[in-house]
Amino acid sequence: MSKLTLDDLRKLREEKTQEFSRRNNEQDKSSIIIGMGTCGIAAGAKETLNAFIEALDTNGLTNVKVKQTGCMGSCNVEPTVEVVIPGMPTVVYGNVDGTVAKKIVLKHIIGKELLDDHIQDKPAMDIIEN
Amino acid sequence: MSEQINFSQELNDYIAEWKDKPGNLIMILHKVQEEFGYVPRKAALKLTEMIDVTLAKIYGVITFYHYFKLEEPGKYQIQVCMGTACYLKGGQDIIDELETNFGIPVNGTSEDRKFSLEALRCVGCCGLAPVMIIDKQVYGKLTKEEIPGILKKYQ
Amino acid sequence: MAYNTFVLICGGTACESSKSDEMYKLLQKEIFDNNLKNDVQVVKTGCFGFCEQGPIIKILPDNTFYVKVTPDDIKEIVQEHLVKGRTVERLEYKPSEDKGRVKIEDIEFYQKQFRIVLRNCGVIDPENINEYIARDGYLALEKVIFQMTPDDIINELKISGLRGRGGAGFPTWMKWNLTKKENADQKYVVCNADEGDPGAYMDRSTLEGDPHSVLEAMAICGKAIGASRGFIYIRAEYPLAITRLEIAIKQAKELGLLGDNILGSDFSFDIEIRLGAGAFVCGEETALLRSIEGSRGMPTPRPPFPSVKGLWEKPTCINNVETWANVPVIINKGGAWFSKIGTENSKGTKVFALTGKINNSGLIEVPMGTTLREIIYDIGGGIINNKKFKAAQSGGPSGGVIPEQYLDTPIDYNNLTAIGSMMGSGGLIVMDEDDCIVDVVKFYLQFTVDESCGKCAPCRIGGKQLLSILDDISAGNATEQSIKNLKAISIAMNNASLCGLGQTASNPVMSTLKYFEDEYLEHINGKKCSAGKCKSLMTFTIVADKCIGCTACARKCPANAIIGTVKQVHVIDQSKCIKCGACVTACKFDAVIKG
Amino acid sequence: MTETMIKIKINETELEVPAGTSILDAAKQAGIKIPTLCYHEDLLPTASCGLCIVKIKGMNKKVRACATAAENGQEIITHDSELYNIRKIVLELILSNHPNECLTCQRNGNCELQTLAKEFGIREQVFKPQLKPKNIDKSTTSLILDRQKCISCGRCVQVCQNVQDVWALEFIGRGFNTNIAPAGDLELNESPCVKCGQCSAHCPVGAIVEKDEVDKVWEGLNDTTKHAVVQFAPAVRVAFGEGFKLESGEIVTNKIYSLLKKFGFKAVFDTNFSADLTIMEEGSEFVDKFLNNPASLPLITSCCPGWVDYLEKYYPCCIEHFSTAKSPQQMLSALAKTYYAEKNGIDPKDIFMVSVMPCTAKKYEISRDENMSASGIQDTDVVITTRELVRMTKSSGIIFDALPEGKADSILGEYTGAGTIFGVTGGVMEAAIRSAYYLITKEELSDINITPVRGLKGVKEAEIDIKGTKVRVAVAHGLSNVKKVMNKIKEAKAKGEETPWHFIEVMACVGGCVGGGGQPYGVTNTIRNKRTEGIYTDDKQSKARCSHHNPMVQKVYEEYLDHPNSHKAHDLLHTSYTHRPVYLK
Repeated sequence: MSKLTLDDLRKLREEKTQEFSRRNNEQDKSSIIIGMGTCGIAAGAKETLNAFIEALDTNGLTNVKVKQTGCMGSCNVEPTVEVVIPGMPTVVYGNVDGTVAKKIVLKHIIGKELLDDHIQDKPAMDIIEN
Repeated sequence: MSEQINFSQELNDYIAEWKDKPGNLIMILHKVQEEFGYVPRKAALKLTEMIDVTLAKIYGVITFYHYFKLEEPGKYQIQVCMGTACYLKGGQDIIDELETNFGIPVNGTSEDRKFSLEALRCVGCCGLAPVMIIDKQVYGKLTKEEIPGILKKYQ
Repeated sequence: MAYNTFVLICGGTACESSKSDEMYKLLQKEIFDNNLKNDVQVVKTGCFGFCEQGPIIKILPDNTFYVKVTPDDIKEIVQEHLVKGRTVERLEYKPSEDKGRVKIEDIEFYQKQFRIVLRNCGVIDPENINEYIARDGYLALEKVIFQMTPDDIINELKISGLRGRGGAGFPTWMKWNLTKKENADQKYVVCNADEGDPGAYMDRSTLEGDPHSVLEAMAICGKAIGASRGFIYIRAEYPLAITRLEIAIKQAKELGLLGDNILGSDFSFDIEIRLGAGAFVCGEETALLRSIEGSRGMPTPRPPFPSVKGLWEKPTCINNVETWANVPVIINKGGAWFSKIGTENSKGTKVFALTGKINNSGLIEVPMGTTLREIIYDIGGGIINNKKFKAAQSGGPSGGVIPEQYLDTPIDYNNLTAIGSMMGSGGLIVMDEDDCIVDVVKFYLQFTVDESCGKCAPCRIGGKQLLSILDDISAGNATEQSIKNLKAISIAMNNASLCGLGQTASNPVMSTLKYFEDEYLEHINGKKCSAGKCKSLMTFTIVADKCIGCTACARKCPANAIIGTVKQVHVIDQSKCIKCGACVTACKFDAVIKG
Repeated sequence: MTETMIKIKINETELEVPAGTSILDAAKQAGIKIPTLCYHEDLLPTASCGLCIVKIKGMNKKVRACATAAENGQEIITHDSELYNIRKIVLELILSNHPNECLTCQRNGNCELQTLAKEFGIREQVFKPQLKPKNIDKSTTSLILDRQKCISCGRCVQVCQNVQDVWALEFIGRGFNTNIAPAGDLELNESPCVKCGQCSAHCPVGAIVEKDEVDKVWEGLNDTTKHAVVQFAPAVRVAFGEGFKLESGEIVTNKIYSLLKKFGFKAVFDTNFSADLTIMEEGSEFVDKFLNNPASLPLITSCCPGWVDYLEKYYPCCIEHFSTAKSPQQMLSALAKTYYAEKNGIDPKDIFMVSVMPCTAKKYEISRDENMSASGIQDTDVVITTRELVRMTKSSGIIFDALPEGKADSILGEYTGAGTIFGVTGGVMEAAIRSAYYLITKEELSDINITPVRGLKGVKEAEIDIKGTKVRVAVAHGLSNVKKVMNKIKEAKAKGEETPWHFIEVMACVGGCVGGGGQPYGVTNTIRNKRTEGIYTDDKQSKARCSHHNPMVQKVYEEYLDHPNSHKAHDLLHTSYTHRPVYLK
């Protein structure tokens, strides 16, 4: 990649901000965001990630993106996973192991039904966005 | 100082890259330990020539920082977190169990050289306290009753 | 089948005890009765944390938040909200009578967590610089390079009131300004990422979740003080954070956001990573600098301060991760905006690692001035198993305990210091009635003794002596003179130790003696440990009435200390007992008592 | 350069000091002593003991007086009841970490910790003893390292690393278990240690001391089958008096002669004699090279055993430049067991040769290789340091002040001013120039005071004009300074260039032997200067001031050695060197 000038950076930011905001509009992007901090990984987030990818593959869900992010703060229920699916509320699930991951794919993504036992909600509102 | 110790190409390259940077010693020792699992005396002696530093300084540094080891560790390295959360939730019991019932001394190695045991400051998984790590695999919310089963996996 | 409405009801411990389970069943029944079972799903969630207002029901996607719901309200919620689509206004959360109902985003609880430092953690992909850029990343750097003078930058920080988040809370702008004022051919910017307090991991999470915020802030500092090189000193025990930082530095360099002539300007700034190697004392800034220089991390006297003579004797500005992470936001939103958050003397937010005997252990970010009660009970969900709160330890091994009477003190630098603790880096460990104060203090002293560099006599020997006296107390071998000695040594260490580690090592002792002297005296005079943690002070006895002579305890005893034959009452030989407690677990008749 | 002066107030006394003065020094100027255990004038402040804390008005934290520069307008409190209490507790803590072995400790009576405990009136052990395990290193012939007694002040480490650049000692380990030790659990004799003993001279307590061999001396004196002979070095005569409350630099040569006689030595010789002899040998060696083989220059002096050890370990490439002349101590012992023995019909085996040296490395020199046994048996039997001789005197019942002025025994007791200045840095060079000038030109130097090579500057250079020929010389003392000179030689050699100097004098210890590792405690530059002054006074007062004017040296050549660098002189007075590994393991 070449070095940015000020204008390049501004253009890039605009472009990426739009891309990013679409994530929150829940319209066309379905995604699974996995907390991959040390605690998440320690609690098995890598297996969770693999389980998601496998389950999405098995069910032919090609439009759901799997992403990683840092620690979401709810360390006592790691691994934590945020599931963004159009038409469904965005929720954070806790204690998501491989089995739960499969269940999320089947129930939440395909069945459009929340999973009782693992909802953590979003821990906090983000002041920066307001 | 009979025969010299061999460094891998990667390590030699790394040392060459860092040779003239001030404050390189700790970074280079990390790399040496990454290669050997500890810092062998012969490696330290070799470094004295490669980066023009005294052996006394190298040992002063190695023995100051608990991350560096002078002895070859066991085949599997067990780390038990002794951060406050883990301590409050029974980290010491885990260590006691490993020491008394499995003969793995803290900061030492079992007689069969299979396991080394270290108490760590804080692994940063306080939500999973108490935590034990064997070769990067984390066992959280551990009870001492689970230990025999876990160690069996490494036999 | 697809639901279109979701009713979330809190299943946390506190709400559960307020009949949320009963309400969950009622909700299902009502929904079934109203033929809504195909449209509405009822979900029992983890704790919302907002227990003060519980039980809570949240309805999605409408985002309606009902508080203090009782079983009697369920019918109305289903009828009004779910059937007719009208919110039940009387149940909506109102912060105060005159303000009326508020939107969910404005609910106080969510404002209790207030994310500046952790703004991107859990939101962006830390390994992708574009996501950081999408969230106003490097906007502040752009601003300082093209629109601000060094004085403007420092002034903005001054207005913000930001203080160092690493421990003592030194005003950040002053640190920058002192370094800026020095004349030197080379200056350095250093990030202290040697987070080492046991039970604290704020910085690790920040670096793992949002590494660019630190890089950007360091570059901003470089511009402000006239430095072109930065170092991040990070614990080798944080491999993931190191990897993420390496990726972030590489990506920023590729885009020219670090390196020579950033964004085509004449400002150049580069960052290198240096690894720690397991020495807590290297969190102390002079020791940290010696460690970057490749030496034993032994502190040196201050003055001269690093701002005058730091890394390789050059003026150096050091801040910790959390402090850095605040900087881009302050530049973007202005110091004035930042200074509105927090208290008179402590602005902004503080990230805490909330651990110990707490239901929702985790990482939280709250505005300065939040009370401990809010943190523990509202956000943390209270004490595990509803045990009684005993104390919270803040500031790690350099801090002190906060007893129950100060639960409502707004947490800020000055208040914590006033009650004998300190902000420290943000470890907040909750202790309950089962924790023994002497035992906990011993834990901290063991830590400081292990981590003392050994250079200065007050810390090296004083710490060892404190620990030995505490050992005596927990073994029942102490006298009231021991308390006098604890105090005398603490004063000497506090005044005569060379660095922060030694100067504060006795804080846990001093603060617990202040609030829990009775507990010490109980150990010393009563030879008793009520919490049952100090083994030497415990005795195990078998209650004759309850013992049926099953021999289970005798068979389990590893020391052969239990005498008795089948169907005879058993007795424990106290001289042989090693106080392991195996007999208590073995006895099915509660005949063995510990006391 | 004019010094900026600043105004400060210490305990209500106003004073002016140069900017940059530490609070400790400023207080001293105000007549106030702030206690400290780790600070030493020779070294950078380590700020480890914590005793010198003081208060500065307007500052929250107390600062260390040793490491903090006073600033203009400061109001400083050095003593009040709070500071007294804190210092006392810190002292009690240090005592709890130090064995209660004062009565059997070599430093009993001159231990800095003991003195402070006495001054603070500490009457009981308040805190439980917290001792490190006993761990004594007796591996070298010179020094004993008792780690349990170490208070971790760091003086020895600093002197070993920064002043001497030897790096035998380092802080090993961390926290309470920090030890002073060579790298990797080695003992001192397996380490780079050159036995210079500066660690022992700087240690405030009894953690590093010279190996005490006074008993061995008494044993030899009591052995009726032995003929006990003694010599003492130039630097001893200007420092020995300090053990008896005399001023540093006071010359007590004649009293030492009679003291040693009283002990029962059959012959009392003076190392100054063999210093003159050394000049004849080394000077001739230089003149020969200078005139006949200038390419083999520079010539480097070799009378300092710490330096010899250092060179063999670190500069094997320069062995060829090293003078083969032995040190004066070894020359005299070799002659005592050959020339003196033959002349008096004594079997060399029956001679018990003792030397009194300002140096701990001399204890090592006597058995370093077979060349030290030129007489067929070990030439020097026992070396004791100045400090040991002080103790020996005190235990003998002899009142030093009351001793009469004595005389050394002929022939090996006569010396010139050139011999005596061997005790200071630059002295060997000056003595050599005085004679080399004569040896080259057969004329006497008009002014024999070669002042450019005198003084405490780390590296001194001079150009001596010998009838139109320039001789470039360098003098270095303190091994870290020596290193600078040696590296230049090494560099020039590697490039095949001419080395910057023809003749180089090296002394391992700062100030030369007057500042030796075996000299009385408490050395500072002030004391080094006083002792040095004593040495030059002795030089000035001497009848003859050039080695080639020493009639007894000439006599020995006539009677026994033939001429300088003769075959016999080579057998007895010269040695060889070999490359030694820095670490034995």
